[in-house]
Amino acid sequence: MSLEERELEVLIGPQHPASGHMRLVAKIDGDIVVELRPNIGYVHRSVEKLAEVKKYLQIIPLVERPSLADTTANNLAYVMAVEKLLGIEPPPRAQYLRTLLAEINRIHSHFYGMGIHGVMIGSSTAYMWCFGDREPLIELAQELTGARLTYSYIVPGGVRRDLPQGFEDKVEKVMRYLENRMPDYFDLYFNNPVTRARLEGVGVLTKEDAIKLGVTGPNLRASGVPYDVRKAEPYAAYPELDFDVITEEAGDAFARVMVRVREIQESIKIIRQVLKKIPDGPILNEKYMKMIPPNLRKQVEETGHIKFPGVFANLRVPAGEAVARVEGGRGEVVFHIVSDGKMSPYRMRMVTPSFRNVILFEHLTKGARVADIPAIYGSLDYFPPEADR
Amino acid sequence: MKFEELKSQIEERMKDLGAEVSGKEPNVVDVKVPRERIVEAAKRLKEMGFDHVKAVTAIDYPNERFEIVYVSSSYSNLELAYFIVNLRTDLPYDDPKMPTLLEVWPSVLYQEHEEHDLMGIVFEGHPRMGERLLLPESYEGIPPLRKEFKVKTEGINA
Amino acid sequence: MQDLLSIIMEPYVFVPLIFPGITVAFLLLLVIIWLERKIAAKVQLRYGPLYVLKPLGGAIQMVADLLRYLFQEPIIPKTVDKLAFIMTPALLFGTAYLPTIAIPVSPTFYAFRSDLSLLIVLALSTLAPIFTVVMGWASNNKFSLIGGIREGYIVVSYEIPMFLSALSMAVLYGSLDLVEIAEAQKGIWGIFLNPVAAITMLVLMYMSTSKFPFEIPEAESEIVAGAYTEYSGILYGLVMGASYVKLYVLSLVFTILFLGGWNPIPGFMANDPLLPGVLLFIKAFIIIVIGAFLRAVYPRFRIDQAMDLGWKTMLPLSIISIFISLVEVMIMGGA
Amino acid sequence: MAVERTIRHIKALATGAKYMLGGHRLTLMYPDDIQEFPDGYRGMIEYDWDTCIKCGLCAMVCPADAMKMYVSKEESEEGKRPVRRPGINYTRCIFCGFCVDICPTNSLKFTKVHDVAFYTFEEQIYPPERFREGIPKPQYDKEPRRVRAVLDEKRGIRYEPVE
Repeated sequence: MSLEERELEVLIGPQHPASGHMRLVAKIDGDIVVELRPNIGYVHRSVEKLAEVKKYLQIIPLVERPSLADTTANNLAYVMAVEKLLGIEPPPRAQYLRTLLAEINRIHSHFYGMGIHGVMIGSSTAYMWCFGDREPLIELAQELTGARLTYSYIVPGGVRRDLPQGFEDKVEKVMRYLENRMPDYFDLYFNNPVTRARLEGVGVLTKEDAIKLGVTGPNLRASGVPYDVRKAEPYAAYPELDFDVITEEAGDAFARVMVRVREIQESIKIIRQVLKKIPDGPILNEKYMKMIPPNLRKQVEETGHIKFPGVFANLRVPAGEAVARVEGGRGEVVFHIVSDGKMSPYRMRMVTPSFRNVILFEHLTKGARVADIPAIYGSLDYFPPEADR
Repeated sequence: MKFEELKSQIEERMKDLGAEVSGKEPNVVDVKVPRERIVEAAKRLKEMGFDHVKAVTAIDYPNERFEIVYVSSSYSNLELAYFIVNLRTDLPYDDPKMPTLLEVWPSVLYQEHEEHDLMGIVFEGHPRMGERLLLPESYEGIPPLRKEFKVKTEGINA
Repeated sequence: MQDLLSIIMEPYVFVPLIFPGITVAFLLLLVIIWLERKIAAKVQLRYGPLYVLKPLGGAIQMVADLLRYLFQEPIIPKTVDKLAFIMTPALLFGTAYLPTIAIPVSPTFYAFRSDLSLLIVLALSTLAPIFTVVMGWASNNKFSLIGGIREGYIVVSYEIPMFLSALSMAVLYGSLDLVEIAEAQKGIWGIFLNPVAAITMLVLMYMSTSKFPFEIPEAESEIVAGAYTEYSGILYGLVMGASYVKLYVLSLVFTILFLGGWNPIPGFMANDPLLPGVLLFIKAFIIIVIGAFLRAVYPRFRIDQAMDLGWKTMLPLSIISIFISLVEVMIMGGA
Repeated sequence: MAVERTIRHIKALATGAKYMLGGHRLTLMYPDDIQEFPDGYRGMIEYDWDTCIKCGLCAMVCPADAMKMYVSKEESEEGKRPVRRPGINYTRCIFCGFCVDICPTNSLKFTKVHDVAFYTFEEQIYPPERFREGIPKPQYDKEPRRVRAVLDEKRGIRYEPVE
């Protein structure tokens, strides 16, 4: 054995309690990270290739699968791209319902991210609380859509279900519950001096770097860039709703968490507005509504559950190109679809927020301590399957 | 800013690069340049405020060409953030090489790497050419996103 | 039978074997891990272990776990240093438990009495971390190595202030004999005379036993399980138990130094070891439960922050506590 | 700063203690309690043999190739074009419910059962003849209590027994 000094290469993952489905190759010098390279692709399922052999409607569940905690964003962005190609607009009520589900999903996606972050810095309580309080929201979404996470709720031209009876009351109860719980979250976790010590000043991303690296979502806004697709290119019912874009200036791990917390509060505000303003009317575009056989149309009106017109099985989309973007819980989801007029897209490009944020692993961990790796990882709300697609 | 205004601004700036500028209402501008000029075109777009790339899409037209699309937009200028500029270029099918835009837009690091990995496009000057990103290290054969790579489907009958 | 009982009741057998020795330590281990999980579960809005003996809330969950550890195959990787790898868990557990022999149970019931029993306990309790470091080295695994090194760093940052704050009580009472120290607290407990020393010692105790927020050498999300990464089966059971046993020993010391030991006891009971022993145990148990509760409140510190706390906050505080003791001794006219 | 930190430490500990002593629990006591799902839950699928018009839309729309058109042995006559009816493969089904929503005669219906647990791989494939017999009833050692999730302002979520 020699006594030469050298860097230690640590392979964190893919079998590691906090690596997720990826490997972080870290070169460390003592306790300092010299270089860290994320090695992704362990859960690559080639959504883009599969989309070329699946029909347009069949792609909806496919694009949801990669990001399980944030399915609505992918669902909505994909359907918006298809709608742009089809040249149809959903009716106003469907727009509001899309917004409602998107915001419910945003809250529980943020809880998911915060919970994972909590356990990464050692607070099992933050993890359990976040995952526990995510449950009422999932229960709401389940009542609206019929599934816990993979909603497949948004279809070209509208949504699949109308509001169930008494849904407004239930939503209001959950919103009040979350508001009541927030102070305890602050006392026990966010304002806990140990949490502060672990997160403040860790993994600082400057505004210039955030813009340069093209990161997205809360990670971008925590560095002081007020970019939010909901404001930049308003979609669904957002143009008619009043809400703020949450930003923080510090750009560190704590600022990223705080953006999520404040966005939850903002989402509560949006959900209340949606339920107050939601207009009456159909939930599927008239063009498709007319294609439903008359006896079923009556049933749709009675039950509020859409029956698909037969054309949905082999939906043909006019040739052309469309780019759609949506602000999901983790950030901006971009779909770029090239259609050649057939039943499947000619090329579908799906860019998820995690894939755009993966660059931050290299950038933020340089010079950090070994113990900061999970603290930074968690603060990015990074989800490996979403990045791999 | 109006759509037409932006389009004519881009046309103005890109004139000497031989760019074809077209657009789709209400907010998408397409700029097509030859591959030798793409770095210059990207630089000019960046000067205008299009500071990041949202997606790099490579489209395969078998035995004809590859089309690369850089979907860019702005973070620093919120007025421009509404617009999307697609910077496009064609590559010959048998020589899918182009200079990397990493110098102009560092945000394409992983996006270009992925298109290299899955579509077999070579981005000259990109530091990770030849490395795998999503595919296993040992993968050999046709890049899976190319049309030659066939995915079997089952049909509806059992 | 009678003879056997009387032999067992002899202090020099009873103390190491029954209380505070191995039997109670072992039972405590089973209870405290269960309780720790229950407390954390309650704070976290769930139930915790429940299905092993459901009427008692899963109270014998740890027996089931112990059986699992016993019958699980201890895997010894090819690349490890075999002798060191196999021996360290036993040595670690043994050294963690060793200091109990010097801890008195009542004014008259102890294995042996020494004027230096406080020093003996403290000195013996320092031995254990060495084996953690050895484990980190013997496992031949990068995460284990980092864990071992972390343990080494942590040790140097808690030992000195912890000893100083313990010794400040010796200064206050003018003795290094645990019996005398406890007896001196018939009136006011040490914690009221020198709260600074008490807080310092309490925090550093949790630090030395890797309780949250100082669970740094085995931080799961960072280095898997630190020095224990490669251990499995009963070997892992031993290393996991060791830190609880160490906490138990230090809690007994803390009780004797600051919480009046077996005081207050009625005079006529003073010679019977039963009540003093129970009192001592209950107080120590509360200290352990607080340590278990911290897990539900805190995330973990980074190593540099914990060392910062040890050197920059706790060391000055422990020196201050010695001064407090000195001042009080001067005011009260010396012991 | 130090004072503020101390206050925050105390607040954190007090909040922890508050939940340790009081506080609610969010656990669903599975498998002693089993949750009844709300109406419209997308569970396993029921098939109505008589109303089915064998149009094949369900198989066409299925995103996971779970729903397929099987040759119906009892109806197909030799020499003629075989009659095909839908069957489902639960190893693949992702419970999106597209087949139910597209069925023009309401021959496919949702049930609230979601227990896709089988002993063998083959058992999970439901050709039309088996498909019509309905879904298997989940079996329990001890009949579990049926509970329903009730959203609550104070406790978030409560599980109340249903009769």
